[in-house]
Amino acid sequence: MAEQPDLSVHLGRGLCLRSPVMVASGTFGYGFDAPLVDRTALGAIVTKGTTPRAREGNAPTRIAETPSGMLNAIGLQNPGVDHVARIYAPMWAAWDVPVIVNVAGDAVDDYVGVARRLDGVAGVAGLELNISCPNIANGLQFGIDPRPAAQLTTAVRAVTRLPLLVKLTPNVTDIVAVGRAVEDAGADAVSAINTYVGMAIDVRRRRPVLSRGSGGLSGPAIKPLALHAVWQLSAALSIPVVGIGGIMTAADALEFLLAGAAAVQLGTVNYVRPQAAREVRDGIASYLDEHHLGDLGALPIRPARVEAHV
Amino acid sequence: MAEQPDLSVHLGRGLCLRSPVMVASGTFGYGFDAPLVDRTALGAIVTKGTTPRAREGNAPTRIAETPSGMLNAIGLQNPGVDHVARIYAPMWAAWDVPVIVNVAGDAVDDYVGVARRLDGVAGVAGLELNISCPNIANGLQFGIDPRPAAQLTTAVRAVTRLPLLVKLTPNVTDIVAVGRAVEDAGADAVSAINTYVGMAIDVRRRRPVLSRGSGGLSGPAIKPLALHAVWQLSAALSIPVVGIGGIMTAADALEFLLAGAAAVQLGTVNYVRPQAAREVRDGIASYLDEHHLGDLGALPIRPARVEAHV
Amino acid sequence: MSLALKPAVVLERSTPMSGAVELVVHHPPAAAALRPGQFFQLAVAAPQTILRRPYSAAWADPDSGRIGFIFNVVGAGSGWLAVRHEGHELDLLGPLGRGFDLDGSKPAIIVAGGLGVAVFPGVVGALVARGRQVTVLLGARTSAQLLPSGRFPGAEVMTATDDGTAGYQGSVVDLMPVALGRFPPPQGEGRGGGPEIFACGPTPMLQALLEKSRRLGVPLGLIQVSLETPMGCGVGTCLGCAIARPGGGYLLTCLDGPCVRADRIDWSRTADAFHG
Amino acid sequence: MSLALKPAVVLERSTPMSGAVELVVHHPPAAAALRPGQFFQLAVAAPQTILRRPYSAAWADPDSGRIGFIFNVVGAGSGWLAVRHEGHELDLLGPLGRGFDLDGSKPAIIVAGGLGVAVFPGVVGALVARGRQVTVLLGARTSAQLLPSGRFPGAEVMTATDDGTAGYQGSVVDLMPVALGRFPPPQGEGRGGGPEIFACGPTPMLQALLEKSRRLGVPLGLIQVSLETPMGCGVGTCLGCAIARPGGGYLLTCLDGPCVRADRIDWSRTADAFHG
Ligand SMILES: Cc1cc2nc3c(=O)[nH]c(=O)nc-3n(C[C@H](O)[C@H](O)[C@H](O)COP(=O)(O)OP(=O)(O)OC[C@H]3O[C@@H](n4cnc5c(N)ncnc54)[C@H](O)[C@@H]3O)c2cc1C
Ligand SMILES: Cc1cc2nc3c(=O)[nH]c(=O)nc-3n(C[C@H](O)[C@H](O)[C@H](O)COP(=O)(O)OP(=O)(O)OC[C@H]3O[C@@H](n4cnc5c(N)ncnc54)[C@H](O)[C@@H]3O)c2cc1C
Ligand SMILES: Cc1cc2nc3c(=O)[nH]c(=O)nc-3n(C[C@H](O)[C@H](O)[C@H](O)COP(=O)(O)O)c2cc1C
Ligand SMILES: Cc1cc2nc3c(=O)[nH]c(=O)nc-3n(C[C@H](O)[C@H](O)[C@H](O)COP(=O)(O)O)c2cc1C
Ligand code: FES
Ligand code: FES
Repeated sequence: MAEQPDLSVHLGRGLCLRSPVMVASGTFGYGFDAPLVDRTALGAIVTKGTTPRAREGNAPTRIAETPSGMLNAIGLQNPGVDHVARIYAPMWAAWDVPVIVNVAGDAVDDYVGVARRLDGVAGVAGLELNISCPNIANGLQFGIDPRPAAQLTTAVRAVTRLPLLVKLTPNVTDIVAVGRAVEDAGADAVSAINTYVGMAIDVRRRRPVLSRGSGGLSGPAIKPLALHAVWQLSAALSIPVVGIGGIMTAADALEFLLAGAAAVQLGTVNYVRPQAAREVRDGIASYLDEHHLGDLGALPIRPARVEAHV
Repeated sequence: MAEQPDLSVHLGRGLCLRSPVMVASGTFGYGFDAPLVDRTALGAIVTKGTTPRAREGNAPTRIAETPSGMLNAIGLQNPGVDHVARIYAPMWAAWDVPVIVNVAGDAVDDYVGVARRLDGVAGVAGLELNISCPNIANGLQFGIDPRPAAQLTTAVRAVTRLPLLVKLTPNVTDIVAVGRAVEDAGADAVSAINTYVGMAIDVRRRRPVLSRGSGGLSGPAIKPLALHAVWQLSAALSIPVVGIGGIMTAADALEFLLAGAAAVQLGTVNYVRPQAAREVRDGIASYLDEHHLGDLGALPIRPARVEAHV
Repeated sequence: MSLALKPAVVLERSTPMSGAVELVVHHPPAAAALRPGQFFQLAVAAPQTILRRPYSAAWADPDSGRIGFIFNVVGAGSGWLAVRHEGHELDLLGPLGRGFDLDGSKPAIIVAGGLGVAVFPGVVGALVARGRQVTVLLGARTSAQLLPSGRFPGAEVMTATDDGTAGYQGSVVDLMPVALGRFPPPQGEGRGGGPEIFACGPTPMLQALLEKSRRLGVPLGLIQVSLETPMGCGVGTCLGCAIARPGGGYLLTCLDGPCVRADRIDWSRTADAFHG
Repeated sequence: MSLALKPAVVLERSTPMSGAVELVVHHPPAAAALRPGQFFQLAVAAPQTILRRPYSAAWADPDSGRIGFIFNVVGAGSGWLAVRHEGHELDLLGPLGRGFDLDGSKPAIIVAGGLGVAVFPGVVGALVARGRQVTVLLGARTSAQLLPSGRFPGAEVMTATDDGTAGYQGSVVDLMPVALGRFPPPQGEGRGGGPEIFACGPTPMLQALLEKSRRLGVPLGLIQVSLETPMGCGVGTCLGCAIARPGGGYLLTCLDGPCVRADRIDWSRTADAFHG
């Protein structure tokens, strides 16, 4: 691939990625551990969910494989925002890939505190508000209802000039309502989606596999569900939608881009094929070439081309 | 297996099954086409969704495979309740397996009409109200909100003495609220769950694979999600919960029974392994034997054994 | 219907033509029950898949209990099938659906494009055995992708390739006038005279064939096609394999087909039926 | 860390003991980089699975570029691995994690229960090469399930079987007093004297070993165990392989282990770590 087509995307507020392929929160650590990855192949790195103070995470067992998917209940183990700002961010500042910090917490103040601490810190290219973590007590409180979602977004928006993505939960009757609410509250983009609440039971031992009972389902199993969420959101919102959920291949990513996503994030696949992000990026480039499409903007299918009420 | 343990279950209002393994609506037709199936291995047959008048169903393409799952948008193709009552029911009356008719429609009157037509018809052992079909216009209108779900249940309850199962949709923020509402409105049991709304895009042709755009996801992919729904419902309701979603093996079925389901339905697996229902039934029997459990009632894990808020 | 209960055993794996695989399996009851044009639902243990895959039997020999399948690799399921070899077990459900209607005595023209040829060895054998005159029109991209004409003993074979490396250069459909020209013309819509046509192939080929036939005055009722639609169950329970019927409503490919007369389909509502 | 980029090629498949499979693969960079006790994440293409599967290297030979894996079939992934054979490619990520600390000069006692033996051929070889005195205690249900003692050249091997068909009848842990009795007793908690212990096996065996060691006065710091927890990534990014640390918090099995000293684990919070 001598000359690559232009794959750059803008997610708003100056956040410009050279490729639409990002790595998703919780699947790439803080960018230091992932092996075999050529960082220049990435559009952006989204970090592990970061809270005001360090968290130990949940007791084991934390993960379980399910058909074409995996459940996790990590419980936001992370070193706390101060460590991130002091130790990690300076290193990121030297990388030529934007790093977006995924922000989590138990209360509005937690999110606001993390955002405030990171505002203006060199190396931090944006924030992704995780209002959709099923693995801590009340982790979904802000994500399942438009009002608290908007209030949280407004509060964080007030303390940061950083590009602000809000990561939505699919565990709702109407994801579009939540998406609209955070758009109106000042989000620059939405990330859709976080994991689906699920569980597995150990039949031999007669108890749930995960210590928390339930966990979040990710991986190819959820791709059709995530794709539908993105399809609906991108028809309804005017801010960019970042598509997430079960992407393993360039064809999967293209499904999301055709559905209207401006960019995508790869999650679980990073565990399986560390070189996936590059392969997906290259596959998207080849597809644009083969279909004689100038850039990513030409990809979205017009919803008008199919029946309305899907 | 010379002596089988007692596998019988009661779903209320005299509906007693000799085994907890039923076949799910839409995956067994009206019981006539499925090959290789020993009907005596089944706890009950649930028919294709049946409407007041015959329906042609949706245009092709109606199905698509996804990772460990399949999408369908059949659109309730069925011959109408009159045909069912006149032609099919008399044949069922001669079978030694209960047949439960899955009831669907566009309005309360549709459901009431089907239920009234089938009340007292020999061969019909019960009704399952499908308030959860994602594949027709407004198919989810009754299922995503407790109030209309309760109103519909009340209306149908008033016109039939048949055992009444209400089949819930998982495409909601709070499935327990809907479950409670239909319990209070007189449902004898809930079936959980119907399919999850999803989609697939044909990357080569750049359009949705299914003619309707979206469809319902079934199969092993959704098992962890369905299991969590059943876990929550069986903790909250006092009527039996029938577990459905991705069951392929006896171990899968046992996960649901351990989670609190009184019985299970097999759906997609019927397409893949026509002898699955018998294998699952036998596997449950062996498990009870091996674990020295007298009957199915001993299976459910006490939610108290794990943390509360899962 | 003798639905295979025990797994078949793979006896042979070969390459009948470039880009294709032929698996020969042993399953006497299924081989005895098969009628030409019927299909099986083959279980595949490929990653992430759950559904069986529909495959026409290429041929079956009731005496030896052997059944042949010819296919190409297009995705996970066929990829898995392609690496089966001698001794492996294959879980098959069938034979299913309706085969071709081979009764009657008219001369027969087979029109096979690409992998569409896979269903025809057994069909041609049965037609020849019934004493019918058979002309096989085979099309492929290039000569190496043509199933050798030796696979159709007793029939006359004409070939067309896109690159002209064998036979006529162009579409197999263009051979129709030549093949038809040898027989008395059909007697209008009444299925009266003229040869019968049996076709299978990718969408564009079938559409071109129907168009050409219309222009040549061949009634659609004289054309039988083997359909390909996605299938869930293969036995009529999922209603996933619908195909539009003239005047509204749908047939089920698995029960009413896969072999149907072309006039039973509403082709204007059927763009999606074939994954060409 | 030399993370394998190119697939390994399977050279041999054999049955080292009843119920187990040994795959020998060729991958010179990985073989050269491996330290005894490290593991690989092996990609499996089994139906419905997505995650790689963690497997300790049983041994590696940097000269020939060969690596051995010994395992049993417990589910879909291992079932898929078990039918790999000569010529197949295997996608491996690694070597990963921390192997055993083999430095020091104390005599070494290996305690291996069941498939736990899989990690030890290379470990024992390395210990013997360092001139350390090695006693291998092997336990299995029955004699056929014992890895032959010829796989531990230079070490003394004692066996225990549940059914008494070879060696001592009973648990391999019961051999500990005998093995320990030959050496001067450990000097309290200071890791001073006594032999070092390297253990791997199912939960009950490890718990019994720790209990017995406590009673025999062996400090936990002298015992290294190879841990098994579920793994998502194997490289520290998923945080799925947590294992409780004394005093709160967690280690990561994939980064801090799989081989750790027993005193670094809070065993009271670790019932789930081993899938025995
Ligand atoms: C009645 C019938 C007979 C057939 N006979 C033959 C034959 O003899 N030789 C041959 O090579 N092919 C034949 N096909 C096509 C064959 O079924 C598909 O190529 C195969 O299912 C592709 O599976 P895959 O997993 O390799 O591909 P994928 O594209 O990965 O399959 C994904 C899904 O799409 C479905 N699908 C993909 N292509 C087709 C298709 N063309 N038709 C129906 N479903 C499809 C698959 O079944 C599966 O559910 C036949 C199809 C039908 C319906
Ligand atoms: C560091 C490490 C080294 C190992 N080395 C060996 C070895 O040398 N030989 C050997 O036979 N086994 C070894 N195991 C265990 C081996 O990883 C599991 O037996 C294997 O993952 C089971 O996969 P499956 O698909 O066959 O089973 P399934 O039960 O179908 O697997 C389902 C899921 O559970 C996980 N899982 C199941 N059992 C285990 C287990 N014991 N440990 C961790 N995860 C598990 C799988 O990885 C998968 O995600 C090792 C495990 C670890 C963590
Ligand atoms: C082990 C694990 C940990 C995760 N941690 C986080 C997190 O900290 N914050 C967050 O917003 N999402 C988290 N996610 C969700 C992913 O970012 C992503 O939304 C989800 O996995 C779906 O994408 P996938 O199917 O490609 O994995 C986590 C996912 C996994 C599997
Ligand atoms: C092709 C198809 C058709 C279905 N039709 C109906 C239906 O008519 N009524 C209904 O209540 N559920 C219908 N279902 C849903 C199933 O009954 C079941 O709830 C769902 O498939 C989940 O179970 P499974 O994962 O075991 O398939 C249908 C499912 C499939 C796959
Ligand atoms: S394939 Fe299921 S009805 Fe035809
Ligand atoms: S396995 Fe992912 S962090 Fe250890």
